[in-house]
Amino acid sequence: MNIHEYQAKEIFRSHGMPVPPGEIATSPEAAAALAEEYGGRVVVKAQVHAGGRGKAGGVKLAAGPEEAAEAARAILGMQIKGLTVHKVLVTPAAEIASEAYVGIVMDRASQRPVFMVSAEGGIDIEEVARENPEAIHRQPIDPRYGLLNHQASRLAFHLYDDIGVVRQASDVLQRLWHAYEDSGATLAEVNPLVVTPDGDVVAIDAKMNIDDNELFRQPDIAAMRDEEAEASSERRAREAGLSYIKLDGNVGCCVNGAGLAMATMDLVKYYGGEPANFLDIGGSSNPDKVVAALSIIGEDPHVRSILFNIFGGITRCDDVANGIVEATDRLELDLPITIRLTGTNEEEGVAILEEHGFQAMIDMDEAVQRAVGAVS
Amino acid sequence: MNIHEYQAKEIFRSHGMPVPPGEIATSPEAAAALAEEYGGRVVVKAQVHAGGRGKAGGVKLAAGPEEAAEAARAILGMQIKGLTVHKVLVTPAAEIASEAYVGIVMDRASQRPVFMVSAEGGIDIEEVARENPEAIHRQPIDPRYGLLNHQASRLAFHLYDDIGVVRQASDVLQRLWHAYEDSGATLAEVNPLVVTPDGDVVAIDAKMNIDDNELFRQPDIAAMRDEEAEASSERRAREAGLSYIKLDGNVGCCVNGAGLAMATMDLVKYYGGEPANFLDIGGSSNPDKVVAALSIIGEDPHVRSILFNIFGGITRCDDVANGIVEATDRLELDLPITIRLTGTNEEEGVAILEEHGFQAMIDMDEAVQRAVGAVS
Amino acid sequence: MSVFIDGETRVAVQGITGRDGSFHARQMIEYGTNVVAGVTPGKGGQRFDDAVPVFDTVEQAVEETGAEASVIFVPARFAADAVFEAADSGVGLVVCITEGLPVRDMMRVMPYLEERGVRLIGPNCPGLIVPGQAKIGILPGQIVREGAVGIVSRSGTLTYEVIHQLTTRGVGQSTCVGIGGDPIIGTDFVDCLRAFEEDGDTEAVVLIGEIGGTDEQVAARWATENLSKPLVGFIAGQTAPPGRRMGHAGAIISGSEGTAAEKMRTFEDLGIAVARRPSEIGEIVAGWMEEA
Amino acid sequence: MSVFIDGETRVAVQGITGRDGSFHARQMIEYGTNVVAGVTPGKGGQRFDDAVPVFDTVEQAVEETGAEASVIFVPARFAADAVFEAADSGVGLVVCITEGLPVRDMMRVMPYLEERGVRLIGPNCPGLIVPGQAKIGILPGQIVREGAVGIVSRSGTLTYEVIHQLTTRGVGQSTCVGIGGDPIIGTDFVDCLRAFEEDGDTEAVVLIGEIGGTDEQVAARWATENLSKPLVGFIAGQTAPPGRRMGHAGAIISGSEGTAAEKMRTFEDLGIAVARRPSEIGEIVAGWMEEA
Repeated sequence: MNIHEYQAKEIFRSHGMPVPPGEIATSPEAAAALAEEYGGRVVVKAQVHAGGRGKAGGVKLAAGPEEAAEAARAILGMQIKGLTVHKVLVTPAAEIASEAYVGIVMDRASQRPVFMVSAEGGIDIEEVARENPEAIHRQPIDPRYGLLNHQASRLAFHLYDDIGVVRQASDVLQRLWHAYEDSGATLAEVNPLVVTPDGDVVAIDAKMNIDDNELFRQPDIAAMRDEEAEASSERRAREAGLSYIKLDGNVGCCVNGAGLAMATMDLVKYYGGEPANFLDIGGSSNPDKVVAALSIIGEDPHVRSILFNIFGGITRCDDVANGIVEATDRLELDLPITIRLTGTNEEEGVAILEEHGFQAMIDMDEAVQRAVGAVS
Repeated sequence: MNIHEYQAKEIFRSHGMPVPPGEIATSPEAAAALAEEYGGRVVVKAQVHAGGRGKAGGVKLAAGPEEAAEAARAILGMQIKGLTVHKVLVTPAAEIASEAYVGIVMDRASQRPVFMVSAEGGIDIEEVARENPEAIHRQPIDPRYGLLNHQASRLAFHLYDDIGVVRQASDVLQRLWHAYEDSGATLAEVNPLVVTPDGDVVAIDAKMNIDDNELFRQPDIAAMRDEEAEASSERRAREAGLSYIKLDGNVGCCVNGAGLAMATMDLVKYYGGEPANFLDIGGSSNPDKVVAALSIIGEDPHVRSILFNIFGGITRCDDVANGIVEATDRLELDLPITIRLTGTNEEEGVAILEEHGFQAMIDMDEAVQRAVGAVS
Repeated sequence: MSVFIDGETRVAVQGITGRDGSFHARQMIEYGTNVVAGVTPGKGGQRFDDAVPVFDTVEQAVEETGAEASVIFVPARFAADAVFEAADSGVGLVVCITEGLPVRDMMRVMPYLEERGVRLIGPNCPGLIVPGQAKIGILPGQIVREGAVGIVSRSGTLTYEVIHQLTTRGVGQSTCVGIGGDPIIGTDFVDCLRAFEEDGDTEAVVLIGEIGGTDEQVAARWATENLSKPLVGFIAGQTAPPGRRMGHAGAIISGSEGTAAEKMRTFEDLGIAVARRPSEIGEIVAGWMEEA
Repeated sequence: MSVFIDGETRVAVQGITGRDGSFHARQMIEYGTNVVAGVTPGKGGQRFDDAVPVFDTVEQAVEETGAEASVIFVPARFAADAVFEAADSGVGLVVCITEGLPVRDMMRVMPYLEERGVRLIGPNCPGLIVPGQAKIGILPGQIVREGAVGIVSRSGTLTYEVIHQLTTRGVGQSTCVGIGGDPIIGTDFVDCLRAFEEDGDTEAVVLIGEIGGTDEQVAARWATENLSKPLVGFIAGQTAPPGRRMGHAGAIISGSEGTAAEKMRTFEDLGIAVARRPSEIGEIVAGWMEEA
């Protein structure tokens, strides 16, 4: 789960990290009031689940309340990588002597968290990784030990020379580690970590991703989910226990199993179509899920054709067939539906569908071709 | 460091363990008042750093306030293994359906903590270990992982059959683990862990030893030290940074290094004497330490002869000689002093001593024999 | 011969009295798997379906029945502890079907298993099946057929689809292993390729990958140097957008890493066959088997 | 030959600018130890006594000077981290002189070292000395003499006493190792006996134990089966009362376990010589050396 910068900063603060003050505004007036309150220069930053905010014009420096209102006006409602900005963070502008990058990612290959720090901060770290990989120092963390003090110190010595700054930075890295670990994060980063002209270390940006599978034990973080930032169809799917991602095509896909769902999308594309979505109804044969799935797909105005691809293993084909019959009864859909159904209780499933005027297919390639062809 | 039962119970309580109420009394009246407050039967328990309290008569059941006062009167001031009881714990008597033993010890051989549980609780566990070792189930703990849930559950299944009781006991074991781990304990035990007739699991006794080396990071526990329970000479030695243990003999020993101090005591015994103490002045040559050491030994009324055994390595013999001169100047001791001094700056040390009328010896055996012979 | 298990392997089912556990325990037994014990704390002493003894702990199950492998059907929040328990009990193979395990739990589990030399398959996987002999997990027994193709896959139903394609063409399987769709898993592609290389019953191998991570590339490189048997790969998620988790926790393209295109290119660059459609896997493998 | 170190061993001193660290670094250098680096965070770039380069981290020290061993003189609360740091830096031997390390820290340190194959001597120990070649730690160089007796001991000054007894009798030492007086230590008696057994320069071995634990008994049993060289033991603390910590954190008799009498009896039962007095060690060993 993505959380916003201001939410990550709340978590950082609760772990004692040096984070400047800042509050959320949803209107230019509110932004101006915050700028007034802080005095001096402020930064107005789009809160949106997309990278590259700065380049997209989503981060603006303002000399005072008036400019802050102006900046908020420009940013609120802006689209960044397809996502609408609903909130801005208003925060005092920091004096900057140097900028560094510090981050922790869950590394799949080594199966452990890895710290990364670079004295080249404030810029796109993936670019640094590509063009100047030596500038990034990595420290794998043994999850049974956490970040050891000497490791924090070693990372800090890679960034700074002054022992006072090194000590502060080591402390920040330790706190960042605890924020990462205690939150069940898969990513936590500060870019840039700033040293002020007075020699103070401050985290002026914050980014965290949380492992979805952790949310059951992180109710405070689960409550940070920004439903406004989700497509409403994705929110409904999540609430119905479906795994759904909206795409831009016109062939709606309803599949059991994530791998088969991806392969189905790929096959739609292979046969000249464009998938409208990823949708995994999971292993359950619960007709309510089929109803929810069909209703979500049906409400996408771009969808011109709907494809079911069900491979009955644990899922029984007759159950899914009943679900489809029930769902199409309840919903009034005026779209062509192609159904591919095979595996456990295939014959019973096909019989149920045929009884209700549906034609069921056995072969995946043929079904996909027909669904693509059904787009008029 | 030893802490009392009531202190261990405070720690247990702070970790959410089910511990019955209880308060300390230092007079029969106070004990009666507590019994009045709790109502019903109470147990009056000597708080003293010695095992075998029960056998020594230090634990008494009382039907009400009057009997509680009587019990406190009998116990307060009692000597148990040479230690005077200054405090009793008054606690409501529990209804007991079954008694078990659960404990965690730091196991030197495996270099990890080991859980031990036995369904034979309420009795001397060392006796069980000797006579019926199979009745004790052991679970080594990987300190990097702590007590895993299935380990707690497995231990609980060794004690109980009822799944409700097993779940409670697993939870108690987890909390005991955290109490042990967070306190820097080397031992934590509950003997007995009781199941009441209603099926509740309750820790009606508590014992903890804390690693002395942990105390710097455990100020709350360090503050639990019962100075009243220490011999006053040992308290003074501790405050002076000396390692001192009072014994029953009459040859006072002042040695640098713990191993050499023990070997010196042994040699006193070997040559027919009885050591009055263990005393390690450490590696320092600080004359203040020598003064403190000599004063503590000198105040022991049993001491008839004082033996210095100094092997100069880091410690310089001349420094120690100066300390002895200074100490005997400051203190007026009317006891024979035998000094063995060898190693770094031996000649200078011997010269200083001889200047001040002391005779210094080189050979350890000879010095010990002379010190033993000096006991008149 | 077969990979990791065979018809003799003595299996304990953790969570045997739960909804999923009981259903799949029956399916496994019906398929011929040697299910010797079930484990549900508090139900020790009972018998599952009047036949399989149930124990309170895996340790007891191993002591009493000599179980060598365990399969886990307990809810996500208890699953990591179930793996720890299995690892402590003396079984050599743990198959964790449960999905939704926190990554943080898995990072602690993995070194624990390694220290004890215990193999984990999963989590979030369908398990494995040796056609005609045994299955541990949830792979549907009716779609497989005895034969000589080893299959290793990160997905569930997509694997069934591929097995089905092969079986329909008359091409049987030696062992099919679903290694799971999570970012941190026990047995990986390379472990399975190595096992297939050593398995006398396996003549060709199918690898079904998906977006996310670089395991497919690592496996392809390993295969180039170490696998003497023909290999075909398939990568799901060519149309997946970056940064979104496609169902499986591990199926996410991070930055430029983990795209299907990159994975397929690695296979092609190394001269390994890559199927464009699931059905093409069947075509390719059937071709090899006819030649042989 | 010698045990664990020799005159060539490149040594880094952690805490070289501290009071104890600087004093003993000078002593080591004076004795001939190859001290190549010091480490004090924040003092990187300086030179200790205008000679030894100081680094901010052990890692830098190892990279720049090729240090193979490190010796730790930092305060107790930082000492465990100093050991972790040394273990991560690539040195093969860590000697921790610091006393007062919490047992809890040591229990986490030990498996970390084991995974990396790093030898720890100590904590709370005087270190080791190879007479005429090198010393790491605080053993006084002036009392030793080159020779053929290996000494391993849990104590400090008692070891000096024994070395002195031998030297005075003209009996030199091959290597003397103080393994430390804590309940949890790295290198133990058996490790040292094994090293002495393999060391061509060692002809006889002295083991100096004390009350607490069962390491001496374990060592005696090991020696009976594996040590071909004559061994004499000495156990301090025959007059120690039970339940009291005699200075060393590890010197405590728990219940009936760890008494000097029990340890001495084990030696006797196994036919190993036990000295009653420190000076008897010298007598026994001198007797052996004359025979040889």
